[in-house]
Amino acid sequence: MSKNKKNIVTLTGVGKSFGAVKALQNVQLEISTGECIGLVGHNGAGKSTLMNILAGTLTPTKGEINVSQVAQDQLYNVAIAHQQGIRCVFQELSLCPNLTVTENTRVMHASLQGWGWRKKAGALIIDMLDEIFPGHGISIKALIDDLSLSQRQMVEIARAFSITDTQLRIVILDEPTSSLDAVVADQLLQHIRRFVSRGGACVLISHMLEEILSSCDRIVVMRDGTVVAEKNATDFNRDSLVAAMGSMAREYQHDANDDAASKRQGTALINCAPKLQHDEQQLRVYKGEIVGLAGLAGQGQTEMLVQLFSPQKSMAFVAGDRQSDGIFPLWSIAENITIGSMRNLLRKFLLDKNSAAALASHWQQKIAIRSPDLNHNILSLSGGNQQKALFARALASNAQTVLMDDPMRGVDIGTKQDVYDMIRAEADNGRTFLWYTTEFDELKHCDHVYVFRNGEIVADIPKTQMNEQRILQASFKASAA
Amino acid sequence: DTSDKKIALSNNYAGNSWRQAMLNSWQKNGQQAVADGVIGAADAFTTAENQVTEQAAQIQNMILQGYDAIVINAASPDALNGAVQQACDAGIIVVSFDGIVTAPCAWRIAVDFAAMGQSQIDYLNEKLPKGGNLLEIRGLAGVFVDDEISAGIHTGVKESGKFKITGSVHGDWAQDVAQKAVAGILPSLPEIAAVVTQGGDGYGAAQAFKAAGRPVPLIIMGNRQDELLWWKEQKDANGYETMSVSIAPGVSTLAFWVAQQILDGKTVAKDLVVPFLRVDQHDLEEKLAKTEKGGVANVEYSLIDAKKFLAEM
Amino acid sequence: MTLSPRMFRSLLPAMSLSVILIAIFYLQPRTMSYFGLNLLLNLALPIAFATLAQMCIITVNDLDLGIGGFVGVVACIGATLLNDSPLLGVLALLGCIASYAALGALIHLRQLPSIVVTLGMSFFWLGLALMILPRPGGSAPQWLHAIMTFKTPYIPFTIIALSVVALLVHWMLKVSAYGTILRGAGGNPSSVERAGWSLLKTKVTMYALAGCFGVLAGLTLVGLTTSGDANIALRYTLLTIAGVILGGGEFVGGRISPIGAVLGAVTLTLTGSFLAFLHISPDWQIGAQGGILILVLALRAIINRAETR
Amino acid sequence: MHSISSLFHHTLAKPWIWAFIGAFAVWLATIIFTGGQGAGQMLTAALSFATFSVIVGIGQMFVISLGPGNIDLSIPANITLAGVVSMKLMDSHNEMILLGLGAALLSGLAVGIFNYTLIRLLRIPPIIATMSSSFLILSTAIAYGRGLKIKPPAALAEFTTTHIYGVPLLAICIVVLAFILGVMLHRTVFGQSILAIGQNPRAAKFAGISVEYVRFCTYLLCALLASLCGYLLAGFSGGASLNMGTEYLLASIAVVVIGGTSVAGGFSNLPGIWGAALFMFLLVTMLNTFGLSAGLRLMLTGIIIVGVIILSTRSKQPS
Ligand SMILES: Nc1ncnc2c1ncn2[C@@H]1O[C@H](COP(=O)(O)OP(=O)(O)OP(=O)(O)O)[C@@H](O)[C@H]1O
Ligand SMILES: Nc1ncnc2c1ncn2[C@@H]1O[C@H](COP(=O)(O)OP(=O)(O)OP(=O)(O)O)[C@@H](O)[C@H]1O
Ligand SMILES: [Mg+2]
Ligand SMILES: [Mg+2]
Repeated sequence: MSKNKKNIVTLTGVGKSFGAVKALQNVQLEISTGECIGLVGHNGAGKSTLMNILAGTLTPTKGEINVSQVAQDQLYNVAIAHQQGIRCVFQELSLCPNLTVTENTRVMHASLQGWGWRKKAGALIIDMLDEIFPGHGISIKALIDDLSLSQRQMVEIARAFSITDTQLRIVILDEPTSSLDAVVADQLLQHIRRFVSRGGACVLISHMLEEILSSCDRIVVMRDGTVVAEKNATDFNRDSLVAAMGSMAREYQHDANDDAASKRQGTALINCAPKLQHDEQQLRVYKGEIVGLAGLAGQGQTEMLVQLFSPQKSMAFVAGDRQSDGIFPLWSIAENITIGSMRNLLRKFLLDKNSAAALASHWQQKIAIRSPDLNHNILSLSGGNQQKALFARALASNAQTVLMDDPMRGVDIGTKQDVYDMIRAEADNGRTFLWYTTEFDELKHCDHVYVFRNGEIVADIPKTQMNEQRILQASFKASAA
Repeated sequence: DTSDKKIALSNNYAGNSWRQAMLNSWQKNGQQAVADGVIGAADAFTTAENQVTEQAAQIQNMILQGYDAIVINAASPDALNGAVQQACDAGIIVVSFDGIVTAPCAWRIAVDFAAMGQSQIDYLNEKLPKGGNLLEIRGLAGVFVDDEISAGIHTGVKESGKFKITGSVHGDWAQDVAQKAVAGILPSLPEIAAVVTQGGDGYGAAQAFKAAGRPVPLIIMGNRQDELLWWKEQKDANGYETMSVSIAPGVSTLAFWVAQQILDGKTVAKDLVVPFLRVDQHDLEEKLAKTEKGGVANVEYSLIDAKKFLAEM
Repeated sequence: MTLSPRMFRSLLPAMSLSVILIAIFYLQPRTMSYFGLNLLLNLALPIAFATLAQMCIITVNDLDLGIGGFVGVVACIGATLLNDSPLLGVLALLGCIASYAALGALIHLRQLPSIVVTLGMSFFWLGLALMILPRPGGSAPQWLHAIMTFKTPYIPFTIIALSVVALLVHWMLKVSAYGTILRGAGGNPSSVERAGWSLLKTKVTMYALAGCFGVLAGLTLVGLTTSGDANIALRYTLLTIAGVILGGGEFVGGRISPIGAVLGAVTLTLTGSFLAFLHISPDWQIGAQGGILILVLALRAIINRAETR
Repeated sequence: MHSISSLFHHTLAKPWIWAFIGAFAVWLATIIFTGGQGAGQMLTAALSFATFSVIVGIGQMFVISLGPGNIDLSIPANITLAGVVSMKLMDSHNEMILLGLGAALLSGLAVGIFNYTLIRLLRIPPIIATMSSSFLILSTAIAYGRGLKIKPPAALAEFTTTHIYGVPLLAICIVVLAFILGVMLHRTVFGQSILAIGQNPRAAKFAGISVEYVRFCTYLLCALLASLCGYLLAGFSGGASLNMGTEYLLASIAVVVIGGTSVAGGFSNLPGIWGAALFMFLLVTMLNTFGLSAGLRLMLTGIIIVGVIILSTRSKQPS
């Protein structure tokens, strides 16, 4: 590292457990002025947890945080982090939807008060928005409720970069580009470079490896709660980065007698267009197929699934946002699994407890849900295992079609492989799957892929013609053109 | 001549049989008076839940509507004085009855509730020379009628010296609440010689005694048809004796005529006392026959009755 | 500039108030005067204060089922202690506010459901009021009555007071810097906490504020009625909830409007008068109150639906 | 030894146990005060009156279980209307008993449909929708019944007041009804759907539950139970009066939450309602027996209720 860089933060031996789950183990991280660090790793690797610790919103179970060479004690919290100039844009949006853009700026800055605070806050945020995202079209008087997802993200980013009386030294960006389009994402990356060149420091978390490779000085790779590689960005290329991230890149084995094309015959099970579709393009799904919905995040895929979903037509739904769309938090694991199959468990008018228990334990074995007792509360499971329970709920029902809304969020690699295999097996038995995913690797498991952009289907790709290039091109039509 | 004068009734609660009977009497009498050309209008207004503020607003609206007289059954004796004063200031005659107001400018057709309570003890003194334990069923806590009647009962008990109030519950003037409260406290009470009530709770009390398998004591009734009927049945079967006392709902008609007389230019004393309506062993059958099924024993006043009443004061 | 549905909705409380006011003016032209407006509106002041108290609680996603009883307690203190020994009276009122703040702390720290706690407290308040004033009576301090019957030139005192209070609370919650945090704590508590604010403090502040408004409601009420009564304000509990919603507030998410709440409270007060001027049969006078509420809220629903389209 | 203490802790962890403990403690305090007199009779009385709170409490519990914001404030008016309608129709004739029951339930049905229409079609928050409708219902009862108190048929009065060895017949019937409804809650698709919606309505929708249909049925059920209560209560207390439902506004909510049902929805506790109803009755009885003034009685009621809530929420937390 060059001499003019000054160390701001050092994390040593940081560990964090949530009950039995060890989210972080013995992590070292140094952040200095004038550098942008890329943090990558599989889902659930512990990136967000680590950044939450740095931002002061989580207390580590082990390890030490040094800010400006001063060791912080257990009382290290958000307020201290703010004083030290450490800010964070969290993975889930954290703006108050009932407040305006200006008011949300105030929430971040305790010093914005007294007469005329509104004017100061408004000027602060609009200047920053104009600087980072020229042409953003956001009114500072608008309620967050009234903004689109990507506008909210822009506000939150601009808010994190805004400066009042306290210094700003480190900005942590946890998947900031997941809901931004390519142009805006590029504006952000340019701003990060400007910020860094002025002596600030950034930590950028992203699953879009190109961004990381192009914008970061140094890349830290995490796997299963530990740092597994740390090198200058120039020392990585895409392949070596993927390799460093580990088992992520296990190649999907094609069956020799793959009959994807042969399934596309007869009448389609589903024949439907997205609400915003301008042309004749239709989403067609045939029995026994696995159909992928691809594209960038939030381009209307979830809306498509919700539009299609109707339990009367023998459909089940696997939610990706399990906290808000999937889990029944007061119930046991068994109850969470069997709620989807209630009608099959009726003896006369009553639910049969024994068959329910049998059904639940059948699926526990089949899908390997790691729990000593299915009567334990669902929240006692790790996130990945909760997701498995949701899969079990859908598969245990006799629904012929399963809609999956980016269902692999927070699922670890091992599980993913299991689930991929199971989906394939079920499809071979005649079930139909609609699968929205943002990861290219998962699309390889699909028989047919529809790429979404701005709520429309922009490409219709059969398995044989599928490659990452094509999907990326379709996803980014605007920038590619 | 009052044929172009308008009178309004301000009522604050309509949720029990007494109030319904009171409104009914008013309605009947008022319509007749309007038809006869004695008065220009006799409108009734009622609010829901016995709330001072709503009744105050109601009175203020009546001022705005230009009534010449307002007849009030008030939710609170003092708390409406503000609104009543405003009405008086606007030159409106205010006559209160049953629930009276203390504003000096208003007329009061009062029932001596304390005397009503005391009369129960006087009766018991006669009937139960040996004295004994009493159970008291009160009305709604914090309402002045409840306080007055109870005070009368307690004074009576103190003066007599023969009785002891061993239990006192609030029945909220609602039959089922009274029944519930009595049933709860009854097991813990010694033998009860009599039950003193505030009206309308007698039947519920009798039920509770019956349900507990205890001998039914002397229960003072409250003039309701079901109470009188029960009393009659007991009387025929085993010579049960008691008395029944309450204020007649028809006192609203008296208030109406008093207001009319004042509008007509008669001088009327500010404080009038109306006797409560009492049913005794000897006139039970007669009063019961005159009472509507499910209603309350009633006395309504005609103009002539009212004039006679005023002359006697 | 076109009228967006959101703006339309924020104007709705004012519009429903105007509609009902115009209807009243039409039915009874005499109300269209200094004297008339004064009579029509002066009882709206205590209800408006109580509604603001309820609104403070709703801001932090709670609900207060005990506010009516609390206002009753204050009215009883106002008619007794405050008159007889002013110092003791003021101390008692401060105690009332402090106990509300403590309630907020208890609810936050033990994560208790506010509905249940305030329901239990409603019994407590009524009992306390009965202890202070077992039968209606007492009398309000002279100065309080004088304030409440003060005759301001041109515009009735009530209207001035209502406007000042609405604007003041609007400033406190919607304009001031800390008010923003308080509303934010209702909108997204974890985001406010992540920005370094104490949620305990916001909750206690809001409950204490509710206590203050409850005290003001009780005092203005007793100033108008001149004497106390334990049962005086029991109906306020439901009225205030309706007032907040009528004023454009929502049960969750920190979406509240102080001006709207005051307008809502006034609208509710006026519906009673409106019905009185309509000469409905006494049997249906009670039902008509429900009918009017439904009408006004249904209008909201239609506009909301237009907004989601 | 260890298993006994773990059983003990397990039982203590049940949120409804506090209502029964409270009821027992209050009962004990009362009979200690009276020197043991009337212990049994007090329980008999408690059972007869708790029955009515339980009927409406169960309905309210189903509604509250649907999740935050769901509550039925029209129960008192509904009770009154059903009582008035059925008593007037039966006009004290024994042979009309079933017809009267039908009429009561029909009025409940109408109320339920009306409430849900306001909630669903007009998007009025349930708390205000049911409050507004209660005014209309009460007016209907006034206009229809004119406040006259008509005696119930003798057979109905007999049925509602009969005891078998000190246990009210009606209480036995309602225990059976409560048991059936409990089975319905835990063992039928409908019951499980209510609990699922109460925990997470979005997830319930994605799990294939028809959320609005279940909500409709729940409000209907609550209204039907309230009207049943009105019918029985009028029979029990010698006729319907216009204020007969008033005290069930707070009572129905109180027995539900003291009984251990979560106001946040998704967790219902039926046995707890019995405990809470007995507790509420015995609490009033205890304070009456102590001869305290009305003010002190109400204050203690409030303090004890809040105390029970604090105790029961703490016992839930460690799990
Ligand atoms: N509050 C929590 N309680 C229990 N477990 C948690 C909690 N937060 C995170 N975890 C677990 O800790 C692990 C690390 O999670 P973290 O959110 O840091 O992953 P991540 O690397 O940010 O993943 P992603 O790329 O999906 O954002 C996961 O296994 C997750 O399930
Ligand atoms: N809920 C109430 N609020 C205020 N005053 C009441 C109430 N109920 C009765 N009163 C008053 O009590 C007095 C006597 O009424 P009484 O008790 O005889 O009838 P009631 O018992 O209330 O009627 P019922 O029991 O038939 O419904 C009257 O002055 C009446 O105005
Ligand atoms: Mg993350
Ligand atoms: Mg009565």
